[in-house]
Amino acid sequence: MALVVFFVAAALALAGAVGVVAFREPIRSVLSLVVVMLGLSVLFLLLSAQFVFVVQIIVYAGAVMVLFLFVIALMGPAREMARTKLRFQAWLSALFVVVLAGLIWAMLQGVQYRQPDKTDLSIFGTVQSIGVGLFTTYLYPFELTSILLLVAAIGAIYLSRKTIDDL
Amino acid sequence: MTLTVIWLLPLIGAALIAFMPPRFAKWFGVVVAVAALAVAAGVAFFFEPGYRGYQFTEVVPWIPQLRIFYRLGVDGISLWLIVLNAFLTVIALLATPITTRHVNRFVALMLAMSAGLAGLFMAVDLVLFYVFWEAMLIPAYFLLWIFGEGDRPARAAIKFVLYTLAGSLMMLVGVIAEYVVTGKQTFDIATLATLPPAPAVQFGLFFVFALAFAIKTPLFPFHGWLPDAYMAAPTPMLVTFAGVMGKSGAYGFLRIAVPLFPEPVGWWDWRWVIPVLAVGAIIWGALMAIAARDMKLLVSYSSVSHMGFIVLGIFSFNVQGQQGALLQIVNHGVIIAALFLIVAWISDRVGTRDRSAMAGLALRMPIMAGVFFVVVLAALGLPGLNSFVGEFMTLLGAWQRAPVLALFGGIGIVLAPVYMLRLFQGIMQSAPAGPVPRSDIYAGQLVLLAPLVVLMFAIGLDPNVMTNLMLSVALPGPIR
Amino acid sequence: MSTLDIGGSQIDTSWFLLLGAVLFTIGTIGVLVRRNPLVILISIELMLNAVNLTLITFSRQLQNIEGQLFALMVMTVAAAEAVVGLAILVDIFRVRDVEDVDELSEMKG
Amino acid sequence: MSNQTLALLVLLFPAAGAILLVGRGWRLPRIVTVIVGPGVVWASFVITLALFFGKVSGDFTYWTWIKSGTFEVPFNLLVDNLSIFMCLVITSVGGLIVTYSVGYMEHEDDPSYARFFTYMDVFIFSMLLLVLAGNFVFLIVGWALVGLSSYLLIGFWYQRRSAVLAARKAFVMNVIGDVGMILGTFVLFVMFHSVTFATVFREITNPNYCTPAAICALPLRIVTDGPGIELAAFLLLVGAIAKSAQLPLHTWLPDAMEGPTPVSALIHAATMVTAGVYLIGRMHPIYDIAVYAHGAVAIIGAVTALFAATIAIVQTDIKRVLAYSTMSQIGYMFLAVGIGAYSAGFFHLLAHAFFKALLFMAAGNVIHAMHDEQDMRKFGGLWRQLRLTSVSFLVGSLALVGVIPLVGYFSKEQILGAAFSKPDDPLALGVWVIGAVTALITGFYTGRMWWISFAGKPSPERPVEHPHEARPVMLVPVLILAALAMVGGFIQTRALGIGPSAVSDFLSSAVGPVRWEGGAEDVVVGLATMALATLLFLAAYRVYVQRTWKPWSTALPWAQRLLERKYYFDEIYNAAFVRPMDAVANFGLRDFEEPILDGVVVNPGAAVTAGASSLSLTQSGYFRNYVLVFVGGAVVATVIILVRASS
Amino acid sequence: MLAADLSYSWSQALADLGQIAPIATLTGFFLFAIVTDLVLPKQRRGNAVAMVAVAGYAYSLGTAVYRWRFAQGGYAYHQFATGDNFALFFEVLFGTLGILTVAVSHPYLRRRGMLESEFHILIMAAVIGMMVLGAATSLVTVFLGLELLSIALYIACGFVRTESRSQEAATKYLLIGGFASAFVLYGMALVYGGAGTTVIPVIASRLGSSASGNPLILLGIVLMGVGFAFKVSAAPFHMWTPDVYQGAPIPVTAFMSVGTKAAAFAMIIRVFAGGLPHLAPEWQALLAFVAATSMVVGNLMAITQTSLKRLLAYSGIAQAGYILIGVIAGGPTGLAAVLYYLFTYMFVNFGAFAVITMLAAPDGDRDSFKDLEGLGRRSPLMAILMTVFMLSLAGFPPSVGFFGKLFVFTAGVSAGYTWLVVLALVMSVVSVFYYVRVLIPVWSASTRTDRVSAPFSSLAAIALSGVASLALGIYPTTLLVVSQLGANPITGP
Repeated sequence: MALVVFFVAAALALAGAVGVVAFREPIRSVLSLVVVMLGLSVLFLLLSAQFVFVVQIIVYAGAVMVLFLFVIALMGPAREMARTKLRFQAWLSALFVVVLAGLIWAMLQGVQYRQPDKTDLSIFGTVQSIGVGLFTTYLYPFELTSILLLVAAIGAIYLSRKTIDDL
Repeated sequence: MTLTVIWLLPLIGAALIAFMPPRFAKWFGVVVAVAALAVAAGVAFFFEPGYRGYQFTEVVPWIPQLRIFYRLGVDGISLWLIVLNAFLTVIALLATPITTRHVNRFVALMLAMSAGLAGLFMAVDLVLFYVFWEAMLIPAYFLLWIFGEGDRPARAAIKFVLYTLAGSLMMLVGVIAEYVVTGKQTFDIATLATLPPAPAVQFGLFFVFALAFAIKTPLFPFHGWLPDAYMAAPTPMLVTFAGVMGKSGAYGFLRIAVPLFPEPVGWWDWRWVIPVLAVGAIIWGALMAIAARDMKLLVSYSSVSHMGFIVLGIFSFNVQGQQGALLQIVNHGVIIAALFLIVAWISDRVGTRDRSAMAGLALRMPIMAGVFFVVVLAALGLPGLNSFVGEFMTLLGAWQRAPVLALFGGIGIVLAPVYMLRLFQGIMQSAPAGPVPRSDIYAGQLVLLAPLVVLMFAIGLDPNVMTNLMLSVALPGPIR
Repeated sequence: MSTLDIGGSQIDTSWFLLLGAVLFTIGTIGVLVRRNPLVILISIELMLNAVNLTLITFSRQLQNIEGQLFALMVMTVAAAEAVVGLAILVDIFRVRDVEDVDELSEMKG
Repeated sequence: MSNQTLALLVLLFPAAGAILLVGRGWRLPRIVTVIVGPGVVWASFVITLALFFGKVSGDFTYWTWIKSGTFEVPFNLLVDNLSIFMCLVITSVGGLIVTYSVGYMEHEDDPSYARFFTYMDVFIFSMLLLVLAGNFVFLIVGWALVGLSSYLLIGFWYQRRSAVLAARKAFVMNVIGDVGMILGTFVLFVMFHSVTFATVFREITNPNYCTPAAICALPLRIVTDGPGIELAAFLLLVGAIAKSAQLPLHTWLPDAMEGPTPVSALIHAATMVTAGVYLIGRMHPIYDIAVYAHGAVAIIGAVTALFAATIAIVQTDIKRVLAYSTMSQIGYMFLAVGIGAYSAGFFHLLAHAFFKALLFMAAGNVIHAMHDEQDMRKFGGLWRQLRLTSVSFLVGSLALVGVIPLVGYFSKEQILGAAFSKPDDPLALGVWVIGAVTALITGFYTGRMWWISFAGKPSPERPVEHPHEARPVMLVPVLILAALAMVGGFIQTRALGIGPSAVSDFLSSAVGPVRWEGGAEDVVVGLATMALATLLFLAAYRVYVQRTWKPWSTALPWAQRLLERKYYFDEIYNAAFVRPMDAVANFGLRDFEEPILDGVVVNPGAAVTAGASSLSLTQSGYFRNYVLVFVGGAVVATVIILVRASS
Repeated sequence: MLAADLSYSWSQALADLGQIAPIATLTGFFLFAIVTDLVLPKQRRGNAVAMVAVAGYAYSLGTAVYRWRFAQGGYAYHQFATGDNFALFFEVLFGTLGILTVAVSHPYLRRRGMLESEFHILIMAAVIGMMVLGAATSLVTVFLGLELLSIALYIACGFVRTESRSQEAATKYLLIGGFASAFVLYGMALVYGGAGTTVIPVIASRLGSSASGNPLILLGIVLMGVGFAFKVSAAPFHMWTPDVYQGAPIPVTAFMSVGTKAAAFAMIIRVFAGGLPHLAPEWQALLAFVAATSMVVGNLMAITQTSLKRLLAYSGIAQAGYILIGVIAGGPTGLAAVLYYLFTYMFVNFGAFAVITMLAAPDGDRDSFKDLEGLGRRSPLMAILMTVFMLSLAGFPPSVGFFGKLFVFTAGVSAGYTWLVVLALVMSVVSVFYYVRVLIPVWSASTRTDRVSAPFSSLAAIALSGVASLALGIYPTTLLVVSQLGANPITGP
């Protein structure tokens, strides 16, 4: 049963990913990324990461992607032309990427996994455990993310001002 | 403390003069230089001839993490270069025309260069040696470039710097490697001299050091920078540039390369390569001097030839050769300074440096002719004048090493009168022709030359004074 | 070689990892071949998602919550990056209509 | 006054004179120059006499000039009969000539006048130093200093380009000789660890390392360290032939005639050019062992004698004739010392100093009277106007030819006799033949010179119609020398097999007794040679004055040309050495230094720059290229890691 | 078990906060600056924020120094951060850099009529990011610090919104930066998978040398290494550097050219030397490759440049190569050398950029060679200082440049990487050529007479840099001692 789910979700994600790269219109790329995210969120669920699953759907697929959509709407549907100044770019990238992927693939074959530390999977990945982790061990990183977001906000504000003088 | 004064004093003087109104600059500079000379002379005076080792040593921990020390000291070898440097600096500053543009900067840079040289000759720590070795490039570069003559001084300057760096950066590898391979982790030259690495390693290390020194000296194939640099250099600078800095390469051979790497033997034997190159320099320099029509160029190439004798003496690995080389270092310093000064004075009286464009000047400037002739005789190694002793001893040393070296060196001695007399007779003698010189030598210039000429006679008549002091050598070697 | 027991059925860990690797690679391809800066940004997001998958897989395999927390951090960062990136792009679009990153090649050499 | 200071004084007087006259000497009144110039020479002559009569001899060390390891050079003067003999010759003849030049140079303006005497005194000093030096280094010092003064005096009239060139030529040739001597000194130093004559000669004659003395017999010594000594001897010989203008380093001497005539008389006839002979004599312990070098000395001497004599036949410049005859006479001396007849060689040196100085000064008078015309074809018939000069010139010429009882006969015949008297020695015999032939030629060219200049009618293009006899100051020295040339021979008449042998006896302590076991036949042969030479002398009258006999040159014009071009030596040397040197030098400066040496630096520089600019094309400005390179780098990195980890 | 996790005592909280005190204080001032910016009227904002910023830097600098002298460094927040000497060293470095940046950038922004306040706030954020990076002992914190720093700089690069170049720089930097951080992140994920934790010391203790057989770790090293190399702008991951440096406003360039480099090196040392000591051979091989390429590429490309910014960018690439030699050599001497080099390099490179900043005109930066013409007469002091900086970059004694190289190369040779050192020296012959080329317009005679207006703050900053880059060379000992202490936490005393 889970196996089926896995394959469906994985296929969905892969399809979406291909779509991201393949589609000419940005809007379709965005939508296919949403597809990827949905697929991944299912996998997260399989991997008993319920909280992340929720966040993935609500925040990521929800908020961030919507942001992208807004921007695209703002810019208008710019279609990518076929012509390019860079010859060999595609071929070389294909070559490199294939090699890189091959290498990664080859390496991931002989992986030696660590022995799992014994925790009871009943509460693994629940909001509760996440919360505990987030506010004890990950307190410091958590605070850092807040600063990060603050900076991002300031930057966005600065950059999206009409002119120097307003505000 | 004394030695520190010798190099720090000119440096401080330079710093002050740089921001001084030009009209005081020259004389203040002279005062500083004379003070430094006085200190150096004091050192020479209280020098212990018999003592085997460094004297007036100063040891201050500098970078203890790497066992780098601020180590100064003089022995029978370095003493002479220090005195020569201080002395020629005074001459050079006196020879500086007060009308030079930015004369204060010029004087400051000159003092800085002489400070670097003084430090170089007193440094007993490999890193300190290297620091001074490269630091003195900076003033030299600016002097060549900003105050240089000719159409492209900048090119000559950068060429000089790159040439030198190509060698000295390789030397830096050597310095570091010496610190590592000896296992003792020290930069103290005296200590390093007691633990030579394995011959194979020596082969490599000697190469990097020798390359730096060979370029600086310069030996035969590495002298490409010299004509441009000497042609570009302003005359007062040449007094110390050719007179002292030119010697730093030879000093490096004598102080670093030979004692630290007694047997640099690999695929072939460096102890034979270098003297062969030296002979090459002797003959090639002489030939180029014969062909040169520009007086300054001629003198520059003659310097290449003479430096060849010095290196030849050093690499004869016997006491006569090395003492002769040291004598010759001083002699050549004195002679080349006088030659460049005279040539410059003549050419600015006549308005050209092309020796074939003038003739019979002796009629108009008899005194100049007389002084010039004495200097020429000294340069071509006439007995009774200083250069004869040095060349005789270097050749004797070379002969003891391998007669064929001395034989070819002898060719250099035969060629010397050819170019020197071609120069002197060509411009001074036969029926007057070409431009008419404005005047004979000025009294001031004569006074400036007097000490040099006196030295030529003094060293020629009683060289023993010098060789006696040379006996106090710090590092193991033939002289000791 | 380890397998994850999910709802009774065994799924090999490396499948998840390989899926992540593939997604990451596809993202790379996107960055390499797409010219629309926005799409490039999207591809980067895709790469980050691939990383998230990897993290969470490991977290499950190690039964160690840290991976999921890390993934959350990554999401935040990704969001921030997206915001700033979009802001910059919008800023540019305001001046000129750039649908091709190759047009941003004024500085070279 | 101790002998030590005495010996030093010999040097100091000329030195002091030179120092006094140099510098601003010409500001002094001319009279001072007149007094000081010759005065100092006479002073040291007097002191030399004191040494002579005081029978002073010894090796006086004054101070250590330089000491470096085992290489120690004292400043020491070796006073023995040989050096005293040389000093006597130098100071006496020198004194006469310097006095003579007081008159000869009077036309010079004050500065040049003072300059001339300065140079003269410098020369006297250097020459005395040369002969008094007690070690090789100071021998070389003196050797080079006489070279310098010779250079200065040849180029005395430095406005004349020819004089300048001649001076440079002489200097360079002499430096070649100096280098030879320096290297020879090296050899000896390496062998004996000393440069003082005393030590070296003691080591050579009875080496402390070969005992018992029986083993030290000559043949064995030649085996033991013969090669080294041979080498040293040959190298020293180079110095000798350069200084004495022997083949093949002779070309400078004829040109040296550019100098004032007194200079030619003193330096290029009487003293300096004979330094080579002195050197061989001084080094006789070495040459006694170095048989090959010794033989070479004899051969070179003989060949040069003949060679120079033949050239003298065709010369028209009176001074050049004398110059070549000088070369030829010095050839005799080399011949003598070459076959071991040292004292005979020195006797001829003395005699030659007398009559050649005489000839030169007489010629100087003539030239003076002819207003510096030197071409003898333009003289003719001077016999009537310049009686005294002509007579003394005749005396000199006859002495040169070797007419008994003039000094020339005794000295030359003693040499020839010494050579002839060793029938068992092929070398000696060979050089005797050459010497005899040379004697005959000498007779001919001397006759030619005298007859053309003084006999016959005045030549039409004679510059001066009624020349005046020279002033006493120029005449008296000539007459003195003429007298010496006439009676000088009687101090050593061994050529006749009888009578005194003052010179040989005096020098025997220094150079060993003259090896002379001749008998009556030698005397006869000598007289015969003399007779033939005299006949040729007279024959020249018929050829060149009466013109009743055809000159030989009409028979063989090619020989005439060959001789006039001096066997093409100058041309050969130019083609062989000077031009190639200049060519190489110019080529190097033009085509090596700039293009190649600079190229070594510039081309790599250019290459680097080119590489850089082509490399900077990769910085295309396209973002995607950057990413591409990024990924490529990542791939390479992965490979590296894999390799590293798997290794 | 959860209860146990939740127990977090007050004293513990204080201790933790103490360890990251410099970061915390600076963050406080950062927030205060934002508030100031919001409340004050426009014309007074700029100066006020600048004040706050300087105060913040100074305060956190002081805190760091204080803790260095008197406090016991240790881990905090479950070993996610640390206050050890290494962290403190970099906090001091970044604090100084911040002050210098404000001193130089403030007049610049004034002249160009830009908003100072946001700029300072962004730079503060970047500095915080750098400090976090210096103090991070967990992959997570490393990543967050990296991102904080990067995001702040993305915006700063595009700060001149009216300039297309500035925007282009921002875009390129953002896109390729995001790309690179994805790589880093993937690497971290794999390492986490291999080690089961993100805490660096724990990783170090868990991964023995056997881990070199584990693909996860190896791949992690590759991907992280690639990203790190990107951050230190080492070839072949350097391509963004010249464009971004050229496009960004000069103060930003100056700031990032030294700040980012230092932070990235701190990160490399922490993660590789600190976290993966047993896999040293692997990452050393990787870094050696990177170092070699950077030295060659950087020095060669710099020759043909005509823009000082680009030239210094390439020189920065080359310098990164030199510094990497020290990292590869490792050990107390190697790391001490690296820290020394970074600290002095801050003064030298920043000073060089600062001098160019002085040339800027209201309508844009002036960074071509001809803009330097006649500087010797237009502002002798600037000219002398520029000379000092160039000679120091070229590595002439007695300036710091020489000693930095000396120490690094000594470590390199001692560690057996002689070939790298030789390559480095050969390339530095090339480097002298272009560094000296900069001086030619400075000192050669020119007709330009317009004075260079140097406001006091900038002048002070530049002069300080100049003095430092000489003094720290003539007497490098103290700084070297400090560097060794700073390296202790990684190498062990």
